Amino acid sequence: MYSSTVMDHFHAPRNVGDLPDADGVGNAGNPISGNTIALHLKIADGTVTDAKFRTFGCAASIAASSMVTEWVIGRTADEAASIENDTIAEALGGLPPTKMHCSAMAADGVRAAIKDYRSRHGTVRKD
Amino acid sequence: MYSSTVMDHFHAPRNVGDLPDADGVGNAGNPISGNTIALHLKIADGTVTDAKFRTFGCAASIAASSMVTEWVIGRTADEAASIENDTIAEALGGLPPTKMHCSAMAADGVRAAIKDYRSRHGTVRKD
Amino acid sequence: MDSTPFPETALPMASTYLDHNATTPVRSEVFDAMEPFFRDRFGNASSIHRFGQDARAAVEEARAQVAGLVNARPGEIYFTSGGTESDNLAIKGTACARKADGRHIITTNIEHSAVMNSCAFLEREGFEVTYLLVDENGRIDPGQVEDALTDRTILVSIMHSNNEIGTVQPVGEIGGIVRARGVCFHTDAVQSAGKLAVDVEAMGADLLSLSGHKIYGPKGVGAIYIRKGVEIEPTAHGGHHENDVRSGTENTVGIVGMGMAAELAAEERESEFRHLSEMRDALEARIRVEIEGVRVNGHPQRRLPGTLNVSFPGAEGESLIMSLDLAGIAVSTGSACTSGAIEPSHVLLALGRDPRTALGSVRFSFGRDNTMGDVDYVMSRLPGIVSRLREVSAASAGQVPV
Amino acid sequence: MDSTPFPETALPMASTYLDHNATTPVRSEVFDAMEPFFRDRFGNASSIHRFGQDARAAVEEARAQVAGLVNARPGEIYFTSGGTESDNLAIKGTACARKADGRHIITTNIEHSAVMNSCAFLEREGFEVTYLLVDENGRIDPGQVEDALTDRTILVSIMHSNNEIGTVQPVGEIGGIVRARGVCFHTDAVQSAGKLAVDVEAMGADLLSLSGHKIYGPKGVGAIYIRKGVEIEPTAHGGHHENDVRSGTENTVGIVGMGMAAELAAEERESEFRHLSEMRDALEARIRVEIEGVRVNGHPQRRLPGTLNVSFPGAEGESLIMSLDLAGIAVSTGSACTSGAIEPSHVLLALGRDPRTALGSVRFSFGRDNTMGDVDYVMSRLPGIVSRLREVSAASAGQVPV
Ligand SMILES: Cc1ncc(COP(=O)(O)O)c(C=O)c1O
Ligand SMILES: Cc1ncc(COP(=O)(O)O)c(C=O)c1O
Repeated sequence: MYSSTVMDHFHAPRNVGDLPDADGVGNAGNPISGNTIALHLKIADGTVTDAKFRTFGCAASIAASSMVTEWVIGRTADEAASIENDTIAEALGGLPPTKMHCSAMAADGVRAAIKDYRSRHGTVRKD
Repeated sequence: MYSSTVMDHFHAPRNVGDLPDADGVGNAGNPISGNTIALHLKIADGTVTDAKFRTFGCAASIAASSMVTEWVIGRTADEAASIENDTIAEALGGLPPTKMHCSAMAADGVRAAIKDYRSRHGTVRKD
Repeated sequence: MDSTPFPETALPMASTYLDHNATTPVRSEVFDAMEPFFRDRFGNASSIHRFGQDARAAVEEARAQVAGLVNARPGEIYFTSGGTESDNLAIKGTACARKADGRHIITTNIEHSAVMNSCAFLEREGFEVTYLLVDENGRIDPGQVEDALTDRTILVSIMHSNNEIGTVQPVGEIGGIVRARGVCFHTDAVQSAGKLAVDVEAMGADLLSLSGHKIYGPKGVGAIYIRKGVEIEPTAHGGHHENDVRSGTENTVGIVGMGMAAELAAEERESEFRHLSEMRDALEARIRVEIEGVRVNGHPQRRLPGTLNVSFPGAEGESLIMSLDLAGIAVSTGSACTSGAIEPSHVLLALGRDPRTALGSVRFSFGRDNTMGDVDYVMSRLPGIVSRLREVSAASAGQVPV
Repeated sequence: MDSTPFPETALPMASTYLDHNATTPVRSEVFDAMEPFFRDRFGNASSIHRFGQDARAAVEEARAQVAGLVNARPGEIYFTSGGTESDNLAIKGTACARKADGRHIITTNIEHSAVMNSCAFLEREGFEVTYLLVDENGRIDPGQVEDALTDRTILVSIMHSNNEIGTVQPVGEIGGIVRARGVCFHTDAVQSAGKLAVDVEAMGADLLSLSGHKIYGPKGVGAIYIRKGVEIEPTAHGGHHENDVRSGTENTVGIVGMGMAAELAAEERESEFRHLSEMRDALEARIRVEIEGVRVNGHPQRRLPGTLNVSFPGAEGESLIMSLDLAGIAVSTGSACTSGAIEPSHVLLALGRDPRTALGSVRFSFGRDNTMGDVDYVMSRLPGIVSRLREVSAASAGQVPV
């Protein structure tokens, strides 16, 4: 069902937690009846320097959350904001069709965190 | 499916054939699309002295025909005429429900042969 | 006189089984493939833990094997409980899904009872069914189909090969005509698999039925091919199994067995065709020479390789079968008869046989374990049995009792 | 990073299987009973020769065995392809046969998807369905049924015991009320067989569903009890098998296996009840003590002996199952999930659980091969897994992300 990369990130997720002094926080998912992610980013000079997540969800959601923290660290805010939905799925070695929404949720978390960062720092763009 | 008595009478039917000088001939069954019996009886002093049959039909029909010839020999015409439909089935050690019509056909053959005998000998009764 | 049931349930020592169109034994490769799934690999294919994932992988492998047999994609194969369910699903599933488009169905007068009685059910529910009449060899002319199609026709169901007489229909031509009109085409290929090429593309089939136990796989499992994009209403609703086409916990053992049987059937089809044809042709030739007044039913050439249906006027079918059975030879009257009541076969009547001739018919159907020795053995017993029964009925002397 | 599929199809060395409500392995007595029917005794039960008669005798013996399990007469038992088909046949077969009398059906909001989706299908076809609401333990009050019955009601379908939470319904009382009104009463006893007394007379059932693979028999076979005199329209039309209730060549192997499984289930029911209860109660007690904030779902007493459904708020179900699976423990979220999509269980929502709590629930279901050692093993891993997943979601710290 899942690739070994998914299983690895699920079993030993990277960057679980919160960043109390986060520069951007992104919440995504369905808090009533589905998976949710809270993604915390530290951003310095327009580049993501740290990321942590908390996710309630299935194995794919946790793995995608873990993977997205690894992916985002070191990228510029612009790069991060333009993340594609399937970037994470590909990095995970693929996801079953019914689980693609999990990688989408992780990507949504990144976009929301960058938006939050920009709004706090007065750099919101029209998008 | 069949009792061993049925199988015995089917495999080695008694009294197959015709009686060219029969005193009564009974035909029964469905000549268009089903089983048929032609039963020939010799009757002396009101008692059946010989019986032969020809039957086109399934194993149960052949066994019932064979059995009915054994049953009828030695009986009076009156006894024969009052044969019950399930007499033969019982003598055969039972028949499957879907095969009860085979013993009924053999009994019909007996009744028809007695009727034929009586009509030839002017002893037809109201029945 | 006692009434001990006879025959005993023990099988006779030596048996010549010539009833492969009724069912086949599970071949050992198939049994070996199935065995682990009873106890060790017993998971529910819908469970997420590894017992489930293991079963899922096996089911998907079997799907690919069955797809290979009929030149389909794995995603177009759905497992069912057998040929009967596949036929029901194809016909009633299409009727239910497309009833808004029209309520007219076309089929033939020699279909298997699963198709025939599904159509009869739909007639009771207000559908109109056209039963095309076959010719004296059991064939449909594609022109008949063309003529019968109307604007309200939603489905044409015509079997690839007939279980009783073996006649093979020109389904490729028929499929072309039907699909050109945007109508759904179903063919029952239950008897063809493993004996003839079955290719959903060449046949132009939208729906195609298969059964496990006719190809040395297990009973209780079958498959239906549903062309991508063709919609049918499920007949079994439930847990959305089989891509929501057929619910019910997957019969992993049966599915794995059917998969293996399908793979082997595809591999061995050509050699099997030769083997079966040779035995059938030899039996047919000897019966024609050694028994008087016989009539062979079905198309002389366009016929399943191992099937031989013969009428022996003057001898009745069940009596023939019982007599042959006592001699250790297993054959049937055509379709396995479940009611026990004797009725002339609707297929033989469709060929124009009179009812009594139809009643006196036997189907010999060869299989992979038969040999020419079986032909010899049958011919050592059959002529005597036929003449004994003709003697009992006196038909041989022209004295058929009336 | 590679994308080798994981987990591998090979099963782990040591496994603790606690998913018996999803499916059970075939027990060895059952396998031994089935084995001869694959190759030696392979006849078609509808054939008249002795291969057929031999198969017929075996099928009828199995029918008597299943009848014995539910206190029915053999002639009231019909074999199907599984519990799903039995449920479909009961519901759609009754609806079709009795639609002239009315088009109203009563069921509950916690039925198995086979019942639920058969009812949903009938709603699309113009029937009206009342879904009775269970209480917080999953029980129906017989008075609810009484109140819902109308002059147009033709069928009441209420499961005996629930597959997810194990709650047992008062079907005896319900059956009495329903049959007194001349309405047909169906109960799904798929999960009850072998664990609870199942008696069609005591239940007042007209129709009752069973499945082979839940009682250590094979998958792909089930049975339906149909009280003598109750008429239903078949869902599989064809060669008039099973007294014209369910056509399709009899799955002799499966039927023989189901028969043997039924006989053993009846024999061992009481000791099995004790064995399963003991393990379930021990696990329940330890979970309540050793893991914080759990909630047990289902009726505390009126519940299947081996079933334990627990919500672990803050941990998500699939993650729990995957983590347990990596530890060699096989459990499920309730109903085996076929779509792969995550949706809160309709049964847990029916009890009033909020969707997130429902999503964080696990069903442990014990079987005959489990031991107290399995309870210990689960408790050596489960607390750590729950707290790790709560840590990932932060719910344990009250920081559920929104
Ligand atoms: C042509 C044909 N279609 C359908 C079936 C039904 O298949 P099954 O026996 O698997 O129900 C059969 C065999 O009985 C058959 O010969
Ligand atoms: C209560 C209940 N009914 C019906 C079914 C369906 O039975 P089967 O899996 O044999 O189709 C199941 C099991 O899946 C069940 O638990």
